[in-house]
Amino acid sequence: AKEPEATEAPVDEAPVDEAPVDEATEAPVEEVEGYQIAMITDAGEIDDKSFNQGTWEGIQAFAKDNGKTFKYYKPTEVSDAAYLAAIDLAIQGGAEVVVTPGFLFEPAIYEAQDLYPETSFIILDGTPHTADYSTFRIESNVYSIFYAEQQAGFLAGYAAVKDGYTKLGFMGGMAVPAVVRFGYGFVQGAEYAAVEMGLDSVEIKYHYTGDFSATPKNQTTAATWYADGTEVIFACGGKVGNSVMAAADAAGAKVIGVDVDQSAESETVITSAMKQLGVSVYMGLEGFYAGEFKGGVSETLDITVDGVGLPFASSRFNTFSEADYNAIYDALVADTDGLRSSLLGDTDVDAATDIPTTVVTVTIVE
Amino acid sequence: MNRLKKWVNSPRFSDVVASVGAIIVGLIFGLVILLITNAQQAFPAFFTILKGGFSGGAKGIGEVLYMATPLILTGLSVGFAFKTGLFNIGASGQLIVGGFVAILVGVKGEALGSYQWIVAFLGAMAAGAVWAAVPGILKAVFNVHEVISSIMMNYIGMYLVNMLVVEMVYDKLKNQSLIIKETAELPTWGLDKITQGSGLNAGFLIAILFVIITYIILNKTVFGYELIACGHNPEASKYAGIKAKRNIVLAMVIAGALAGAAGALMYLASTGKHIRVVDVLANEGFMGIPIALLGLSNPIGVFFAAIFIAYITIGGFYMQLFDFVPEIIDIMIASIIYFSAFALIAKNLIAYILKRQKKKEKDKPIEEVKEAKK
Amino acid sequence: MDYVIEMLGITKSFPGILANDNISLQLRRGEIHALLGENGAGKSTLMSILFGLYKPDKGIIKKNGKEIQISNPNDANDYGIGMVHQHFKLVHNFTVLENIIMGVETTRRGFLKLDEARKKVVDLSHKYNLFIDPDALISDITVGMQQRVEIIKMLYRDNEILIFDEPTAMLTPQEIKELMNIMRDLAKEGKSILFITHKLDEIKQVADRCTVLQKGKYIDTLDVADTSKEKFSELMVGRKIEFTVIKDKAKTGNVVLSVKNLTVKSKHSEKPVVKNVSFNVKAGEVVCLAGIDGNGQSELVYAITGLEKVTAGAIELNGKDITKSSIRRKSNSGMSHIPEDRHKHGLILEYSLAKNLVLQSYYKKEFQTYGFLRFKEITKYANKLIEQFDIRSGQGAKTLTRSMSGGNQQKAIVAREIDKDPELLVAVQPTRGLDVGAIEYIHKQLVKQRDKNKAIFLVSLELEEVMNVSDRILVIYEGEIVADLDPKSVTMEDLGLYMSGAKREEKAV
Amino acid sequence: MDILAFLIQQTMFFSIPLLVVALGGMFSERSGVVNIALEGIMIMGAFVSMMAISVLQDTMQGQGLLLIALSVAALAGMAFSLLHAYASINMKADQVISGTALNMFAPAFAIFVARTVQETHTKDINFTNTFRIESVPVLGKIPVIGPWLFQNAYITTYIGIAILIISAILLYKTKFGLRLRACGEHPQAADSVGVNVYKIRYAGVLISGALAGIGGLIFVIPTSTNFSATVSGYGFLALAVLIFGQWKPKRILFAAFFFGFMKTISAAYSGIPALKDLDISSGIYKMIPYIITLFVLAISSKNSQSPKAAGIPYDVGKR
Ligand SMILES: Nc1ncnc2c1ncn2[C@@H]1O[C@H](COP(=O)(O)OP(=O)(O)OP(=O)(O)O)[C@@H](O)[C@H]1O
Ligand SMILES: Nc1ncnc2c1ncn2[C@@H]1O[C@H](COP(=O)(O)OP(=O)(O)OP(=O)(O)O)[C@@H](O)[C@H]1O
Ligand SMILES: [Mg+2]
Ligand SMILES: [Mg+2]
Repeated sequence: AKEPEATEAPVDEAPVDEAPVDEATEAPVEEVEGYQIAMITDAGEIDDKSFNQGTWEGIQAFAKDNGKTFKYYKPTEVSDAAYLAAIDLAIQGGAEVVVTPGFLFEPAIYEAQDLYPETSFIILDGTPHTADYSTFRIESNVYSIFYAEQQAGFLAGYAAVKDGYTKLGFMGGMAVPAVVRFGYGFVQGAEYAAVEMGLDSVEIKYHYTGDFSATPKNQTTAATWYADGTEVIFACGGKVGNSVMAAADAAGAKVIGVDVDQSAESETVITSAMKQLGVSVYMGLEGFYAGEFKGGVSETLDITVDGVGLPFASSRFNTFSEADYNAIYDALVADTDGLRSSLLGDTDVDAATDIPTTVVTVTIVE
Repeated sequence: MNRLKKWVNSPRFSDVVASVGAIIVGLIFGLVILLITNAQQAFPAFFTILKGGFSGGAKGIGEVLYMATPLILTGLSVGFAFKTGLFNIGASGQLIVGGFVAILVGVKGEALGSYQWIVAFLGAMAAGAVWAAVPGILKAVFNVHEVISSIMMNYIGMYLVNMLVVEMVYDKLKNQSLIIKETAELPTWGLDKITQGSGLNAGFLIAILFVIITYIILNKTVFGYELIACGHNPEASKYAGIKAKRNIVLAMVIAGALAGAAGALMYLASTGKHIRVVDVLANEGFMGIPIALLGLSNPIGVFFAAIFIAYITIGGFYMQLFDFVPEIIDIMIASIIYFSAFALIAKNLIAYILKRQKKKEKDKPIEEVKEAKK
Repeated sequence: MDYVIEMLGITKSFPGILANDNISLQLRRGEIHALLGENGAGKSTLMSILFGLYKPDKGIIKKNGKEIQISNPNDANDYGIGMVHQHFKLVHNFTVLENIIMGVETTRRGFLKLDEARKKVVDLSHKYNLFIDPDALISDITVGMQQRVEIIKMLYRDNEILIFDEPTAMLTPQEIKELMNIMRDLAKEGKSILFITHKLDEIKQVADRCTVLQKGKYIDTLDVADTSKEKFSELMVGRKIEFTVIKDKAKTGNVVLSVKNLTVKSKHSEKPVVKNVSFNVKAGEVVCLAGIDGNGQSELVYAITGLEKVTAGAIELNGKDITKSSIRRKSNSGMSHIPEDRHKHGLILEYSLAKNLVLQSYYKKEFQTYGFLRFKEITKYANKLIEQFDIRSGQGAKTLTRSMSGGNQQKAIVAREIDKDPELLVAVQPTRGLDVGAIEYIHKQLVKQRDKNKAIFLVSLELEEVMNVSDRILVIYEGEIVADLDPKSVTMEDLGLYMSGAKREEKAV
Repeated sequence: MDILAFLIQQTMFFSIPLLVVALGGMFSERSGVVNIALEGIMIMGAFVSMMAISVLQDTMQGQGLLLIALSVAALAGMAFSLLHAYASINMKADQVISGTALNMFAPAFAIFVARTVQETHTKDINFTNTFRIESVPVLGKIPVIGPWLFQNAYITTYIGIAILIISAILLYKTKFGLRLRACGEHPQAADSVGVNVYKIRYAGVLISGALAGIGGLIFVIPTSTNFSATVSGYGFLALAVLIFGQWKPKRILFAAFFFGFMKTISAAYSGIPALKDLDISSGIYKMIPYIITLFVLAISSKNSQSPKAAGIPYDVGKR
């Protein structure tokens, strides 16, 4: 890839606030043409409590710290062509680097990398390939980032069981790879803790809601589980979490959040299985502007680079201590007994019930 | 000259003027919002919207027409039903089942060779027709209000399609339908080249064809005469020997086929659009309602309304180069629709003005057109 | 002179037509003042202005000599003006009582106080001999009863000026008689009445004075006692009218319509409303079905024409069984039908007059090729009928039917059905709401059809029409045919007895 | 907790908003104005009242705040429905167009304003749910009925029932109700006896605005922890309930509960022993409420009658 200009105008204006909308106007406009950092939203919007939001927060933070102008663009529809058009518009708008959250962008980036060799792309949770998956190719102007969600899920499952919960639930939005990895990790973490504690049984209800939104239906599903004895539900699907939290609140039960730290949203959230979307976008942009863009690389950020984890400080555990957390964290990092490397990912088994367990029983709710 | 004069005095003229008036008022309302949120950039942004697809040159125009294609068809679907006294709020469900069948054939029907897209397209129309036939039959035979049964069919269609996609044509990694085979893609007939790589394809021409066909059916044929008669007065139609029940079903079937065709044209375009397995109703179907209304349910009107909505939507897309929330364009479209609801009053106003002029000419006493109470 | 109401120089125009052109009308206290004019002459418009439904373009209204403004029916009510509209303004799924009290409800702490109202209504109904059931739904009662409800509604408001817009068009002779009595009583009490009717007999019977309108213009106001029927009709139409239909003796041919043991069930209940009815109509005769409204006439006609299902029995047309044939099939085998309810069945009000004139024939070769309508032919044909039947409207063939006056809407239907030259014409109340000129014309047409050796089955509530036009009279009572009479040998009184069920022929066919 | 009590409690969350909004629609349609804008009005009501909650919740909580929010929702709904009333009554506009426009306008507006005025610049409005009543004093202790109706409840449930009763009385026992129904059936008749059709129709639409606004708020509170410019199509479902309920309060109640119960079952089957073990995929369960509704409609609609004049602009000159 072409080296981005290393010199950029120093920022000395008043600190830019975090407005997603107005921010760019308040950035020092006279120095740059258009918006240097662009984000294209996928099917969701920038406040989807998930991908788009995490990405957007990373961009904002970086731009604020480095005096960059930035903007997000909304495609006219969800299609490869529309994504490409949005990328084109972003580049017209002065984008030096375009960040695209999510696997839906894979075919679009595959084409964009050749169409716009002067522009750099950061794609999260995806890597460029043709729509029919026949060709995977990543050019030097594309940096692709994956996350080891199974590790985050593992930590969440482990912490929950260690904290004394034995009836767990997993409510994923849809069975896309990232969500599946979270879920599988969750099961394995619970199993690991259960074995460690010598428990007789741990139950996990396992379900995909089919959407990423807060609906009465999702609330009722969660409430039903809670009424049935489930103590904590890992709500793994953007705003599905809000429905689960509402149900938990009514039932006096608990929730585990996902992607970002959701502790502020409800007292019922005991912890969140985080992937550091914002941090990785920040680092990617930092690399880009420092002339160290990881073009041509597709990497998976895992626990060893702080790519995933639980927000311990804001967690609400009963007995699970920071020491416990650090211990399991370190074990994962160190890959003690192959703990990290043997974790099953989305392609390793067909269903959560196929994960070999001795204590945990997974019940798939269709 | 004479013809022009005649046209100016015809009701159709005031229809057009009324719709255009609504559009202007809606746009002005949008401008006001732009001015409130960011006065500095309001005017350049507004002009970008006005420039619509032209901001993107030939490609932009292509994008407008591409985007308008399914809108034309869903607009026709709703408008056609309106003309026959039915409110087809079920275009969303019909569109998605149509889209699904198109994709199914598009993915699995390789054996069909170069006929694949045609079969996919016809299959989609059939599926949409079947989906709409249910509310049609329920209305004709059981007197079930078509609005409620169409709403039910929307949800059933959505859930069913989501299930079937997962079972039959599922891209697990992206939680959406698989890509269709190249032979299933709509031919572009060079339209994409002319428009410098836009998504435009034969679908647009097919949409135009349907505009013409529905126009002829409604206005020139015996069948249209019967359909509209049933729409206005089912009892009198029965008296005239028209099979009202059969017509209700047929009208719905045609409306459904049009919506199904919209689904096919959406998912058979080579733009990489997929059915996403999410429990959300397809919004493209609902867009048919405002378009039908803006176009006064007249096929030609629907055509222009769809182009217009696509035009300013694309304009809104380009407007993102300025500092505005993209939702502004939704607000503007909504206000245009709202003001188009005032079309009737505008029409009367126009008629009144025209009368006044004639009155001056002939100096004959003719008074106000409508009695307004108090 | 003491005038309660004066309308002076009233002018009102609608698109394409001057409905009222400088009309003046003065109503004396305690008089019955008739308003006479052809269809579309502007009577309803004038009354609607008095009642506050339309605003006049020019002109003033005075009450007791003082100028008043009436801009809505509420104002009219306040000035003591009440109106019985030609098309009843009754809410169908309300009870009689609810309809009567609406607008002047009495309440207690916000809740309706129905008991008091009911008492007042019952008292009124006794006082004026207007029988009604306060708790019946409007949709369940006969037209006659609805008429009574409208009248009580007006009386309930203690109005002193009463407008009746063609109140007798839908009533049976007995009911008309009652109504005339009621009007006289009301006038005696000092109420002033404006009375629109096309029936000169009625004017002669009750009215004191009569104002004649012609094509929106005021012609004259006359004392009824001094003016003959002929004079009135001449003033109104501008020519002489023949009141009796001149016709030869019928030369009957083959049986065209044969109804055998027909039974029809009602939509509302399981009880049959037409019971085991049998009769024939032959070519070259006018057979009239007489009866009081609500005795099964509608259902009988619906069954014959196919609008309703036959429960039992058979119907033959020219010897062919058509019991189960579709409406279209019946129409094509030579049946025409002038329906009872012109707005419900007869017309598509949103269609142009031309399109309505081909409602029964648009699919025929003349008007379509390969499924495409031939608009030129349709317009040409429409213009022919408009001319022939004198259908008046603002914009000719392309007039929106909704905007036409009721009488002219009726003419359009009659024109369409007669011009089909049917073997059998089923005509229900074909002259309802028409002026004498139009009635004369239509009666002539019916006779002409008969003389062309066609069969005519006429259903009418108007005894005069029944006696005048028919060659044979069938009387229907409670779903059964109770008499088969010869109009020449039966008196009006006798006919009335048969219709009310007081008399019955031993072996009615 | 016993499963039946649980199901009933959950059913309330679905049914009460449907009930309230459908009753709103009833007032509008029985006055003669078709109100397809219920969805949009719900969003508007929920949006404004949620804004109010998010502003006020630092200073007050609990039922007091909820009551204030409900009033705000009602006012917002009324204000928004004025647009519909003006278009369809004064301007004699096509009521479906105007309704559709409002449905498009409301979410766009809510997102736009939320992003513009909220400090967080997100479209989501978060709230803390301090409104739930664990157990109503005394009543909650009644055996059987207690857990069904008076535990884990919201006052909105009782308000919803109260609205139903008041609506039924208003519609059938008062002068206003009589006139309202007349305007929806035969406005010319109403006009001819001096009823101001315009005023009555305004009242009908405004009541529907108030109730739909309230319905929007009631819908969001028990089922989420934030509001993000959507009511998930419940406005349209309410329309379906209204038609299903034949524009009559009692039948609307039945329809709302029928629909709510079906939705509950389809979401809660995994906790119902009898249903859990049937190997039926969730897609089928999701479809079931809609399919059953179709069947019920097919059986019950033979004599369906909508208000005759609904959807037709009132024009004095027209018969
Ligand atoms: N609101 C209106 N718009 C247009 N034209 C109208 C309107 N009202 C009345 N007219 C026209 O005015 C004329 C007079 O109508 P009006 O109803 O007063 O006649 P009428 O004397 O009552 O006739 P009929 O005996 O048929 O009842 C008719 O030609 C009618 O078409
Ligand atoms: N919207 C309208 N446009 C045009 N003409 C109308 C309209 N509404 C009513 N008219 C005409 O206005 C006149 C007055 O209407 P009204 O309700 O008093 O009926 P009418 O004339 O007494 O009854 P009938 O139709 O039986 O003659 C009628 O001639 C009718 O055709
Ligand atoms: Mg009249
Ligand atoms: Mg008349």
